Amino acid sequence: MEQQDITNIVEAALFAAQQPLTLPMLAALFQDADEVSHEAISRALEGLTAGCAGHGIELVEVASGFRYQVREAVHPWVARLWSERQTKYSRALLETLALIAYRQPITRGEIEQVRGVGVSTSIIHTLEEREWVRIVGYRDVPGKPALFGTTRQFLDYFNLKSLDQLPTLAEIREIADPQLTLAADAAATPDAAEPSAPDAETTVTEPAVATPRTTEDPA
Amino acid sequence: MEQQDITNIVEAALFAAQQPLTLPMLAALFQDADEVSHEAISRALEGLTAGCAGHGIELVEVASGFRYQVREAVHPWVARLWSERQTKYSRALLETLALIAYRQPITRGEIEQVRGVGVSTSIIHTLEEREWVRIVGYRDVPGKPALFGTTRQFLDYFNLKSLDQLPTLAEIREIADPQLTLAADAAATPDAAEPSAPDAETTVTEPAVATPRTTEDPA
Amino acid sequence: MSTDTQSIEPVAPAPDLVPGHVAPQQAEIPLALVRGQPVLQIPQDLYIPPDALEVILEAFEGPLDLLLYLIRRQNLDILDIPVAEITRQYMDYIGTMHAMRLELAAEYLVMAAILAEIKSRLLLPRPPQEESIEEDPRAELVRRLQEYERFKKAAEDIDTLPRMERDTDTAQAFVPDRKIVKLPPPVDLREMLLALRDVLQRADLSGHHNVEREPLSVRQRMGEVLRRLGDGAFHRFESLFEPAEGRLGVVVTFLSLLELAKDSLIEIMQEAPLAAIYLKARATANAAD
Repeated sequence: MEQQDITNIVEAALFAAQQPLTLPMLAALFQDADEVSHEAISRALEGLTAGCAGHGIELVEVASGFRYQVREAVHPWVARLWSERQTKYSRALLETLALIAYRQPITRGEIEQVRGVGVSTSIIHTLEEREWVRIVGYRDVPGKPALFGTTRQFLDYFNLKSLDQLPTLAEIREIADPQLTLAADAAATPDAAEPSAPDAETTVTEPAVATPRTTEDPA
Repeated sequence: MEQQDITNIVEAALFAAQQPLTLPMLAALFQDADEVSHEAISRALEGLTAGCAGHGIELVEVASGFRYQVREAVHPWVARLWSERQTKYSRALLETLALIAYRQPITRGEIEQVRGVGVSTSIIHTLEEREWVRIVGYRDVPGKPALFGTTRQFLDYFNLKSLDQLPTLAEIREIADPQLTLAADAAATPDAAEPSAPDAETTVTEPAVATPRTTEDPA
Repeated sequence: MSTDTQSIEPVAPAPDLVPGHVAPQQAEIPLALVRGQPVLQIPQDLYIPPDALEVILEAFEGPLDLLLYLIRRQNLDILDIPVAEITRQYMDYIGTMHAMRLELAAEYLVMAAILAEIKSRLLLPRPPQEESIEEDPRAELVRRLQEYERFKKAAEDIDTLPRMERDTDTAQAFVPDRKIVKLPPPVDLREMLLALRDVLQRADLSGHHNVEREPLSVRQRMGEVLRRLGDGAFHRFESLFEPAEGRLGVVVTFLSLLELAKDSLIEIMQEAPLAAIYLKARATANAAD
């Protein structure tokens, strides 16, 4: 049998097997008539290992044999195949986020003062982990509390060019639940302003913008 | 993001996934900040497809998306990884499957009508267990019999992108002229056959079609 | 090819079907697998165990399949079946099955009745005036045979499609870390604003927080400036401005500096009139530790 054929069979077997394959296991795929030596299989493995250079996968030898595996470098993207969504954020978190956006730079104590209740550390952690808020400085008072502000990622997520595109506090106070008017919003999301819906300029069309990559969960 | 990185991520994801991946699923692996267009992913798929030339595996598109699979040419060797595996299906099962595929939605009674024999419950069970067919509705006649249709898994299993890719059905020929054919039937008398002979010559093409394929064990 | 003369010649006569003779077989196809061995032909002079014959019977998918076999074996045109002859062969087969005391599916007997009926109608003299109207008595059977045959063929075609497990398998690579990534939930801006409105209403009720109208870009810039001053060092006033932002950007930065000073978050220093102005955060991370 030609070396190229041996290499292709070894390659396909390694990809098809559910576990790592040892040299004897690979040799067992061939019959006497194929006249395949262990050296030829070793050569195949060497060739395949080299062939992975510059690819998203690699051929490695582990304790129980050879296997193809996903390279570490691309793992963060591949891992999204098994991602799952967490449950919705609490009202407390949304209030905290909104206050940071509108009153930044603001300390946790100041947020608590407006909300009238404490802000749990986990809420701040979640917002920091999501990279929507960060510490921008410290207030020069006893305890030197951290001052929080919003980030560029926060603006990007809500498709805003700047915070000015958020409605003013005065406007927010007047909004009624069903029809939240948001003049600046239309400017922020030109795509959302469908020609068929002229009132899109004045109504919130955010959901379509804010959740684009949440709709296709590969898991 | 560089095209090479995109290609490597797509490659690794296709190898890591348990089922075929669609273009939107692949696009969902990337974040906005990666700035990856659908075109870039398509280019990655094209590049990967071309890259399989001369290898033991290939990148194919089936109904549920793209997947890497073992090339037919090397599969006989690879199949030795699994000593006992059911890969043959009875004629009864295949005929039932064919009727569901070509005539869906179809009831069990309608299948039996065409086949001229009963369809055993175990065949329907096997087809449902393999997730090749499923109940798609019920016919509004006494007894409300279930209507069966094929699934995406059926197409995936048989390497098809859509039902259009199924082999075309043979045509039904009509008995042209009752008198001529009746005369031919009375074939006990050779004279009577004369007028119909040319007709028969041109239409008898069936045996050539019906026999050569049946090389496999019908059981 | 098939001609009528062939069809009446006893090329495949009934003795075929008598036990001890050659049993029905589909061209060169093995009739069945008995203990893994293909059965191509039944030994003529040997006793056939009943279960072997049963296997042969099972090689047919019902009466339509058996009829097709009888027709094809003699290269007959399906549109032109010699009903009398085919019926005789079919009956012989059924008879053999009976003789073997094998359980025969009811469908086979129904077909026998249909064949007998067609045969009798063909034998009846037809009134001349009705000749053109009356349908060929075989038409319905021929249609069913063709319909069955096309799906028999379709099943064979499907069987030849390259399929998983038999002809190919999916190619997969190991993923070292397969733990599930938790994606944060999506947030709707409107929801966040409604939350803020509620907070404001609560704050208004408690009465000690008055929220004025102000450009939010200034608030945003305040954070940005604070971060730049986060090292605790003095920064030149001019270095905080980005000329590329234009006049509006300069104004926003200036207003943010005033706000920061008013809020005692920064110190502004000038050693002498017209000298360089320096700014410094009043508190930094290091100082906080």
